[in-house]
Amino acid sequence: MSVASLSPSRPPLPASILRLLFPLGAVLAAFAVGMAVVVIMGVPLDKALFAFWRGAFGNAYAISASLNRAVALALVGVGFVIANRAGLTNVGGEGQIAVGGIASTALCLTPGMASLPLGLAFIIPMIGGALAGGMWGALAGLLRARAGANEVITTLLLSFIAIWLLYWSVQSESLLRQPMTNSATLPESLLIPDPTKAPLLTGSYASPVTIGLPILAVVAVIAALALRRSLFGFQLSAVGLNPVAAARAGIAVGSTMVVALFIAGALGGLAGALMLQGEQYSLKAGFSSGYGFDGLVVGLLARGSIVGVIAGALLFGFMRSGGISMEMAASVPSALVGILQGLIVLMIAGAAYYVDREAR
Amino acid sequence: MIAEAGMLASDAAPGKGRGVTPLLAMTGVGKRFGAFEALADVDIAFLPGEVHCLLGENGAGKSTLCNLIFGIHAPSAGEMTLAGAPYRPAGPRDALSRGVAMVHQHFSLINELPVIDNLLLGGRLGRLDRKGEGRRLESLAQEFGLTLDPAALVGDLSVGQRQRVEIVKCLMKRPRVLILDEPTAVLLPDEIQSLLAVCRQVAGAGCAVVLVTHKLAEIERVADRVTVLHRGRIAARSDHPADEIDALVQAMIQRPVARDGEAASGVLALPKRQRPTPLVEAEEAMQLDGVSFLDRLGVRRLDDITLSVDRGEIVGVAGVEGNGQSELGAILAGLMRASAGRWFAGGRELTEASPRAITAAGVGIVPEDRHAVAVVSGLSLADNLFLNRMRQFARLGLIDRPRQRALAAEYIRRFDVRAEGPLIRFGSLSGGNQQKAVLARELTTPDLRFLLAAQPTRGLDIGAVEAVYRLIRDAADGGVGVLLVSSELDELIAVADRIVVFYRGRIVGERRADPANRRTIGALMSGQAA
Amino acid sequence: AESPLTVGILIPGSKSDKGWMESGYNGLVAAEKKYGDKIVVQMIENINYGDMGQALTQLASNNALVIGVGGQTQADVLKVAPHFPNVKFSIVGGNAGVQLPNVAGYDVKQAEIAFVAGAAAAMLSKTGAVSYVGGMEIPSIVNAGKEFGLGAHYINPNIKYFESYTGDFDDVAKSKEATLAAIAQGADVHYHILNLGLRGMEQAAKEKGTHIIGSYTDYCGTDPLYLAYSITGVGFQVQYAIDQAMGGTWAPGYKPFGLAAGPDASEMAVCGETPEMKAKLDEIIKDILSGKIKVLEG
Amino acid sequence: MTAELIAVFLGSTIRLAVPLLFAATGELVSERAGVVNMSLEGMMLMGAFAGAVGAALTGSPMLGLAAAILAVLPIAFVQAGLTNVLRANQIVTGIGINILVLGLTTLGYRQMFGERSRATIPGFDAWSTPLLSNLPVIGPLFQQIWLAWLGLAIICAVAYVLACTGLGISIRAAGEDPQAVAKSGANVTAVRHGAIIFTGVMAALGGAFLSIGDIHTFTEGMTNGAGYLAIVAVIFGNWRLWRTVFACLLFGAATALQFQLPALGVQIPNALLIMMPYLLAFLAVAGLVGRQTAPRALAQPFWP
Ligand SMILES: Nc1ncnc2c1ncn2[C@@H]1O[C@H](COP(=O)(O)OP(=O)(O)OP(=O)(O)O)[C@@H](O)[C@H]1O
Ligand SMILES: Nc1ncnc2c1ncn2[C@@H]1O[C@H](COP(=O)(O)OP(=O)(O)OP(=O)(O)O)[C@@H](O)[C@H]1O
Ligand SMILES: [Mg+2]
Ligand SMILES: [Mg+2]
Repeated sequence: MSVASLSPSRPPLPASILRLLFPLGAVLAAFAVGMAVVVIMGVPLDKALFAFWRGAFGNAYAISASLNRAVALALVGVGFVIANRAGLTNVGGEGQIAVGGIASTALCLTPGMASLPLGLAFIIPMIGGALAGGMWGALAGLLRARAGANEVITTLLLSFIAIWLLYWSVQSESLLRQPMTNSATLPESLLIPDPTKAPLLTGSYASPVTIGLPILAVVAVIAALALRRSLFGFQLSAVGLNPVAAARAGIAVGSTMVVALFIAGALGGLAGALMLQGEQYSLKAGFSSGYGFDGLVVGLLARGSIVGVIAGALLFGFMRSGGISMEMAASVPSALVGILQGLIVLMIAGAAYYVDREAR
Repeated sequence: MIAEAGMLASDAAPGKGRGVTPLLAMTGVGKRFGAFEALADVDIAFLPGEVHCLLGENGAGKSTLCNLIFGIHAPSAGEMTLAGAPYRPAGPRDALSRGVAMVHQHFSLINELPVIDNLLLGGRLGRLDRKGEGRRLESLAQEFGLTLDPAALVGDLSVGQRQRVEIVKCLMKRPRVLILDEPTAVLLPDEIQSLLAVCRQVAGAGCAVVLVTHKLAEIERVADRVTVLHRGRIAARSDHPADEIDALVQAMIQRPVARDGEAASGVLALPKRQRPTPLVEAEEAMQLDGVSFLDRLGVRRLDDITLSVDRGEIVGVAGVEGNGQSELGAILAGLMRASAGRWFAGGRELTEASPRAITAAGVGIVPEDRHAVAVVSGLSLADNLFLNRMRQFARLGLIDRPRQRALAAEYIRRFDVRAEGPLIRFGSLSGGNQQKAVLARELTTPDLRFLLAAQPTRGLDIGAVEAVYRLIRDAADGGVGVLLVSSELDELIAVADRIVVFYRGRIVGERRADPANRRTIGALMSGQAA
Repeated sequence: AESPLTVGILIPGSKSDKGWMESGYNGLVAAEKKYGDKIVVQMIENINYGDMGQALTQLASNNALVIGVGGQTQADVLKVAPHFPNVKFSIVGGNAGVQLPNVAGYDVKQAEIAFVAGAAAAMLSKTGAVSYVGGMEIPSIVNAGKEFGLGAHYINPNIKYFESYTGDFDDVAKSKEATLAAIAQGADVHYHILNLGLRGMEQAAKEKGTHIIGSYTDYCGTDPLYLAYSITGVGFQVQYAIDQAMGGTWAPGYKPFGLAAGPDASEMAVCGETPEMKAKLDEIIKDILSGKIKVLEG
Repeated sequence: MTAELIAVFLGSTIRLAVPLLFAATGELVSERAGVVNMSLEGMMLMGAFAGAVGAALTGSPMLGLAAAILAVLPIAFVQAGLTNVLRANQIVTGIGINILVLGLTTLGYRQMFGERSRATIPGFDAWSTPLLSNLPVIGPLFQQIWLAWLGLAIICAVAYVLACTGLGISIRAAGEDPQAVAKSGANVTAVRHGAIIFTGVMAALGGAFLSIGDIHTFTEGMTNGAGYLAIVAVIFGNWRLWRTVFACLLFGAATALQFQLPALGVQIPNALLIMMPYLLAFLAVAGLVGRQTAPRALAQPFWP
């Protein structure tokens, strides 16, 4: 028996294989259904599949874009899994991304930021974004610990609030809106200066993987290790499984919850900062692009496993690229891509049953 | 040995003994949970008019057997018949409709609903006649001598009252087979008496009553027949249980046990404890100084409790449940603050202390509700053994798992916790072993000076009860002061040195733990001034 | 034969939104009809910011001309364009910030025509009260609203004018309620910059017997609910980009459209207008063009 | 002028609240039984779509209403199967269904009506309640399409069922302790299936109210978050029926206010106004209106 299986008891080996097989089968089944609809819609199947393939894996750019998207989703997903270990369901990814983006933009545009040496110009805004997201998450944690407010609800509400704060902050010149040279200036922030942009790994626009990828790798390894082997991970599990007993055992339940949601929020905020500093470069209402909700789905589908989060994020990241390409090159309606994604989510969620049943 | 034979002297093939057709019969029944065989080869018959007791260690499979009858689980092997017809209930609903009702080991009541709604749950879907049902309830209550307030919220009831609701809920269905899974574990002596009377009355009306219990006195009083389970198999049967108690006990725990025939509730009597001479003269382990507690509604749950426990002393707290014991436990555990007064342990004031500080002061707590407060069932046994002390294995924030496992294995040996290994999910341990594991943890608290043990033997089989009390006594002999809260007066008399009685949040009397004081203590418990 | 012109078009919202996006899509359809197989089109709609860079890059790698329908594509076009120096980019709704050698920004100038629409509304109103509902409260939309009010005022200094913003171009229920609120205060002619939300305004007007001035496309004669239309040349600019690329005259840089670009780009059409009305409106347009009437940007 | 404004404000409030009322009442029943339908949004959208399609094809809004209900049922079945049989996570399934339905209805609408349709769809007309609708100020309250009155009737019926019937007890108990309910002989799965289907029907009515009741057309993504807002209303209402009804009206009023304030000359950033329902709900949940007590077994799958 592995040491790792000490903490919350895990199903035996066959289940871990099932855990892989069922979601895989579910994805394939959803694809099959999707392709059937494609055919019914009158699009040649080979053309659609080819376009999907080209869009997802066709060239270095496509792969890089998919990876960047996957990084954002995975960060939100890892955060979700960590908070979930403490029994908390963070559905506020969208708002945490928004808040992270606002803070990161504000810092990027702070006079003097761009001239900081040693990469601090992009590191500080990233950290700022993470802290802001973390604060937004911790707020829900605080309410949970202090007032017993259900975090599913508070994080969701905080998301809506953050989305409208973002809207407001790019509408209002006293906040982040770019100076209005004329009244038609778009409601966006200024472009952030070059030094504050997240560096590209290859340095080339042909494969624009940002520094987000290695950051995610580090975050994921630390998270996996922490959840399985650390004292903190143990405390999260105890709080998640029985808060009263955890309190009796001397674990500070309230602070653990706050910290857990802080981490989840911080990873969301970091995702927001990366989306902004790595790709979009200027803040706009709606810049979070629904990645918070997609990341939530990734986190939920991963069922507590960091590896699952990575797998899910890659799936969603590449699927979106393939979908864009299918729509463009094979005229598959965008709505159909949505249908496909919905089906995949439902099928993976449903397939979990067969894993659970074995584990029981 | 008798257990080998699998039958006691008077035993015969099921049902034959009296030449009656069994109401419910199981043949060759088995139940597996995954790879684990919880029941195997069970042949058993329940006759109309009998009270049939099931005995067995914790984890022997008693509840599993009841659950099969009630349709919660489906057997993986074997057949069941009900009044001669094949019986394979698809679920509780099915079982109820065929006249099988069950009182569960863990309550199946909805705390948020009033009594009357709980009673009507699962009945007709349409408009409710709460008034009419209330009257029906009243007549039923009179018939069985059980009284209930239909409008009270279940969540506000005492454990004993809830148990009564459970029973009335079953009786309202007029069952042919009534299963009671450890209904008396949480009841007071007179409540037990009236429950047993109800059992007799129901059986008298031609029903089969299946009663699971760990209390031998109840078997002596009420059982017509007894079946003993051991590790999922039938280990013994008896048609004259009152005469064969010792043999039954032996079949159950597979070793001889000394018993004190005098103790009315039939707990095994440990030899009366001789308190060792204190190591240090009259050193206090714990002291309560005028502690009071008012709940959220302003009701005074604890009223000016002043009490001290010396090192090496075992002080028993007797009292009907709900007279402040739980509140005292929660305060000592650091989960609630006293509204007034102060308390000390190990020479430190702990009135405002956090749970961690309390543990650090050398205070061990075995709480009354172990599932809610003491353990995290979803974690492993090893994790639970060190729940409040994981820090000791941490290096750079990471837990040294091999070291933890090794120490866990040692505790498991030392405290005789029966488990497949330290990595097993805590929740899958039997009740007795769970309790031993909690004791193992609390008794190994560094610098332990004071131990609160609240209802430490509730629901445990006699073997486990003995083991738990031996552990507590050993601790006291080693100089730990123990406050032992129990609703089993006989146990207190056997184990404690002196007994204080709680009534309505106050200490209403103190007596030496002597069988001679049984009566007076009983009177104090029921609020009669001594 | 010459190989066809490849056109990639990115519509950030829904191409069936009854407003801005659909107007752009209509322009594309018209161009396709006009050029037949001389152009090959790749189109993508409903793209959010997170995916926009990728969508534009993909369009740019396969097409000679890439059109972004809406100012919201501008930031990403400016990011992508330098990597595809041989591809022409046109932003419909682009603004003066466009300076790259292969990017053109076409400014729609909704505020100018809104002033004219306001004037028309004042002439058409029987109650002396007109109203405007905008989607997002962003400057071009707000400015259009302001100009609409000013235009109405220009004709009738005593006119009552109500404006509100739903925060969402597509929320039908809110636009309906916003319109009803204005109707309750007397307004009988409504102008708007809405997309799907327009359907809510239509319902409100239908229920209460009031009328609408449409703001993107000319539906005169097909729908009695509408008294007039301001033509905002989103579709025209899509066509313009394709025409220019086909004709080899495509040029980068900022290009304001609006009234100055002629009636296809921006025009006011009153259904069954009287000669006096026409004269007055033409005069206003002339005054705007000559700078005699100053209108806000946007 | 002010009286008129108040009248419009009241009418507006009701119209904006009715879709929420339908959906939130359904959701309340389901949550009391222990199931969260994040799919409420998708169910409403499907109701709006199918109602419009049905009414357009048959020319009869009544049949449209029937079509709405029929079309939402399969979604409710999927939700029920996934949550009660496969015990899938209720948040995930809800989000999945919402994505799916948005795609389905958008695709379906374009296929059926053409990409650039401006079709108006036959819908219900408002009823003027005799006498009452002529009352000053509050008159407009009584000029509603009959669906609004149906909503009121259903809410009263739900109140009655929850409080006074055996079914009501089973529903409430299933949300607190399903294990105990099963042991008492009630069928938890059936209760939960039923609650989800009821939610589906209510969401269909709410959605249809939008499309064939209020606006007389369908537009892509027409519900625009109303489903989520209805869930927020249930929470704001602390899982009590009348408080939830109040929350829906409050949210309706907060939105309606948005269009009155400009007329009153009050200048508040629009973003803040739109944020209002969420902010209110947030403050409520944060403890300003007392402690929230969700059903104990909410969102937990039931394994017998
Ligand atoms: N659902 C289940 N899944 C897996 N194992 C189970 C399940 N239910 C019971 N068991 C196991 O079956 C065995 C018998 O359990 P059961 O509850 O019948 O014991 P019991 O005799 O009632 O004990 P106690 O006196 O503690 O109530 C135990 O080892 C228990 O862990
Ligand atoms: N109906 C609409 N739907 C969606 N987006 C819109 C709509 N109307 C305007 N926008 C967005 O707002 C941006 C600016 O609005 P608009 O085009 O009306 O201003 P303009 O007259 O082009 O301003 P300017 O003078 O900048 O460049 C547009 O580029 C577009 O992205
Ligand atoms: Mg048992
Ligand atoms: Mg413009």
